[in-house]
Amino acid sequence: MSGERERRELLINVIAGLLDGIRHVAVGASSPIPAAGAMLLRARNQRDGKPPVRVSILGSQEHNFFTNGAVEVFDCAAQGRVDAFFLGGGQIDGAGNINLVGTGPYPQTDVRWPGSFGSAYLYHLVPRVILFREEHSPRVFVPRVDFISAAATTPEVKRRGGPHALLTNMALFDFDRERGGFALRSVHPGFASSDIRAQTGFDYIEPAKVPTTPLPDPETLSLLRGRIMDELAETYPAFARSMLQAA
Amino acid sequence: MSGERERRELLINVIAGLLDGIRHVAVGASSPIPAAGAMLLRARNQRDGKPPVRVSILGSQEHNFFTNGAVEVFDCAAQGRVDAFFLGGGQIDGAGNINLVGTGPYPQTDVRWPGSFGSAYLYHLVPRVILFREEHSPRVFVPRVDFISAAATTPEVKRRGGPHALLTNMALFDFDRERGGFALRSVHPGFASSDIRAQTGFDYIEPAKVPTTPLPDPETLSLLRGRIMDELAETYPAFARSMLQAA
Amino acid sequence: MTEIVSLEALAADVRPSQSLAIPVTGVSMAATAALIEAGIRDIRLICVPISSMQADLLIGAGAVGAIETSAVSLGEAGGAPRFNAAVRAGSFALRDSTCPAILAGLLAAQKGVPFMPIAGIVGSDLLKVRPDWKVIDSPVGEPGKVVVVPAIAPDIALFHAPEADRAGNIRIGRLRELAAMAYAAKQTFVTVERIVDRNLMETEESAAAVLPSLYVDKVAVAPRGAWPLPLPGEYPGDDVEVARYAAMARSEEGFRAYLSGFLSQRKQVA
Amino acid sequence: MTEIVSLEALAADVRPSQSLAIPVTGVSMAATAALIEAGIRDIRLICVPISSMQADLLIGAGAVGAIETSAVSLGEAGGAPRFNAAVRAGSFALRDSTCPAILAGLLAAQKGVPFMPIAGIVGSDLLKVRPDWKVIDSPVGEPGKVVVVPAIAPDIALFHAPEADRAGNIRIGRLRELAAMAYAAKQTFVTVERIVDRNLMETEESAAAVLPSLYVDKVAVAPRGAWPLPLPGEYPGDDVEVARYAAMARSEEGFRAYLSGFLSQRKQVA
Repeated sequence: MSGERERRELLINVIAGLLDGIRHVAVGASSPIPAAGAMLLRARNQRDGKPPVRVSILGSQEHNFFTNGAVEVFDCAAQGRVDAFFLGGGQIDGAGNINLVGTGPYPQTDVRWPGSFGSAYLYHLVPRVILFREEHSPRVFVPRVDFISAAATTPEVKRRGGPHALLTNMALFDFDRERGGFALRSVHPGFASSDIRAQTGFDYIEPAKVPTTPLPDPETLSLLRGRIMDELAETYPAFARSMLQAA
Repeated sequence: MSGERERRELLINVIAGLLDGIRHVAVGASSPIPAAGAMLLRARNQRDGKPPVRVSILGSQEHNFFTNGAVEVFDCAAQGRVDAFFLGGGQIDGAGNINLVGTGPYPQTDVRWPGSFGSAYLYHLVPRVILFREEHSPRVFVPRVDFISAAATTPEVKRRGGPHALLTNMALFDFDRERGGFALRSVHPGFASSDIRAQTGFDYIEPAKVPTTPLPDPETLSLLRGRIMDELAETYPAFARSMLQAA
Repeated sequence: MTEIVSLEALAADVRPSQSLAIPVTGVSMAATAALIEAGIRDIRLICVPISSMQADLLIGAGAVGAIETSAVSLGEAGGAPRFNAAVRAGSFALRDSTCPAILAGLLAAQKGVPFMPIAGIVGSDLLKVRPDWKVIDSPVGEPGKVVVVPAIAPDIALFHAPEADRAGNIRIGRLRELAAMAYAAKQTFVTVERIVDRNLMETEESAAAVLPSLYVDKVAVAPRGAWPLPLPGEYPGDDVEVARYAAMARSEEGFRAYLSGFLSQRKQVA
Repeated sequence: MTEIVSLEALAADVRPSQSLAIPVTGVSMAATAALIEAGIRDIRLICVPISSMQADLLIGAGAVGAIETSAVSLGEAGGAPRFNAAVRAGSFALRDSTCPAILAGLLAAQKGVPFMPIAGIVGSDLLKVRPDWKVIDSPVGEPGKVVVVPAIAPDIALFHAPEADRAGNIRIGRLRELAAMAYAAKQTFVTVERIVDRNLMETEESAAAVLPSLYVDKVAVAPRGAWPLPLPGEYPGDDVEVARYAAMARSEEGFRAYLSGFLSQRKQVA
């Protein structure tokens, strides 16, 4: 990929595609790329006369549609009013389970991460959870997470939510909830499917010919570099500045 | 008793006495006499430098200390923050159970009353529930209610709430939670203990010599006819007018 | 997204056999009239947690197939005559409740759980007439019995509020039970005194009084839409009118006469 | 009734081994400094539902005996260095949770019930490390497993808000988790930017933004009391300061140096 700006623009464009068709997406407070993807979908839908998209940014005053405190996003998800959400993970395994707690034996983990946040709950309730983790390495993508903060599939209970896709700096995977595993959908420009295999610690399905992740088209780029950058600057000023510096 | 005003003043004075020592009393929307009793206690405590009393009048804007909607008074009682409350009943039985639903076989009751409101819950949770029913007749005070809206004693569960006293136009009873029954405390001026026995359909304990319910002292009367009447006029204008007309 | 529609269009989207949650304060009497005008039948009323003249009118007009409530009463004007008559006649399925149990059922729906535990209630005959309520052993802490009630997810929540903004945000003030109804309901229809141009979510203080448009499907303007019931911060209840209703509704004929006058009066306001 | 006291007096009434509920927005950094100054030890932190610099400072200062949280993180400034180090060292009892479970536990205490059911969670290892959480068969509706969590009733809820009035009513805006903490807690201590003469409960709209004094035990004035964290409607967070903390707190010595500077800075403001 040609540079940092282009790398980010590709991710934002992929995210907007993954969100296509949703009405309401919630985004974590420190997630500028997912937020930008959501804003891009909103702008596109508005341009094309498609149904409006609501983007809730947790912790933001400007993009906060909630008035019932910290519990509301969780209640809202339980009511089926949140269509998409993003989760990451210090570790993500081939079954789609994520670990936000740490590595090694619990509780005195060798490495400690912040904690599970709302993942154990939202993974069950939000239909389209997009796993977004930029670092693509065997350290992150492990055969089996050391601690399951949130489980991807639980046949013992009815659930509407779970992983929809996994997006990294190198590739895009789909998640098959029936099978409980990932399938490589496309590889970002500059990488080969063998790079993905080498950098992924879990097994996954791969098509005979792996497509390349499409780049944003010129119209999308002009939205991204104009309107979306302005919208981002309100909520993620540091990120917006760094996008411009990377340009 | 000499007249309607005096009758009401006696009841208000008794209620203030029953509430003595509490910090927070909640009063239903259409309960001017209980509200006046609570206001009297508040005024007395203020006069005597005793701890302040909070009077919440449900449905009133002026005396509404709640900001979390209809559920708050119930939550507040569950938290132990409501010390006293008033309940009535189309029927009240000797075990302290109350019926706010109707008489005869359920659901097509012969007489239908509004319904149980919050009684089934608050009776368990408010330490000092004062049963207040002006009509004193065998029709109201029955051996066994036709429908238990709220049960007075339930040894099978731990509870902090329950009946504290029963006040009518004719007498004042204490309730003994261990025994699960009433004891006559005093008879209002103008009635004999035999009148009470004749008008009460349930059995109760009676002291050898039944005291007369004390009349309000002159200081109390002056508070009642001054400050309390002004306070009542804000929330219960019709009642305050009728008190003045009865004077 | 919230649609701003006429009162008639709002009422037309309430269908027979749907469950309709209605509050005790912030009552849309305007929509009640429009529903009766439209000839609605067989609605399943959920009173949050009680109702007064609204339920009594709908019952008298023959619109109610089932009712879940903790009480129906005209308050200082006395019992609810059409409710009481209908109970005696067995005209509808009756689910007696207690106020916090209805609020707990809505809360369960708000949280996407099948039930909600609730304090108290043990010993009440409500447990006998509500086989859908259960008494369980607490699965945590000290051993003890706890009542659990099932989730209540109304098809439609219907209420009246002072203001909506253009985006469909509703100023409900501190009547947070109106928000609780909307969270739990599949759809929410709101009548308002007026629509304002400012953004009700603009400041932290103003936003605190708002039900967000996220939960609001349809808004219709209905000036004095709660009359003769009160609307906090806007107007007091018209107690004389409620007492007039109480007196007339004692008989079926009196009720019919009142209803016909009420419907024409509501039309004049609209 | 609410007492208006000094910041030191407020902090002095938090005792060792008490449980202290703290929010993620509306954080009383002023009271945090006062607690550390007073040499508090062995507090049991309940983060509602996560914490950032507040928990990390208290942990680094050796004040924390136990912590229940869904996360401790400095957000964009990275992981919480003193929390992470203390977890590895096993310095306190750790109860990992997930945000809605902490909120559900508080709600159970608010409602006086021993437990609260909660959606999701099944399959998470949190169920293994939280033996106080149970998976039960739903007692109502369709058969199915439901997680239940026990009530959380903190000894003290502590937060910072824009304003209190003379009666002790607190304007919290739409940060309703602050009210949820107060409902559940035995006592509530609040620091505020200022005390105002008007009655915050005066109108339906203003009252909607208020936690009533009924729930508030102590109020102390602490201008810029959330700094360097944000206070919605008042000031943004000081991200440079949080990043400075994040860098310094990587080592024990760096943390000590930061803490000493922080305590003197907070004293200058007060």
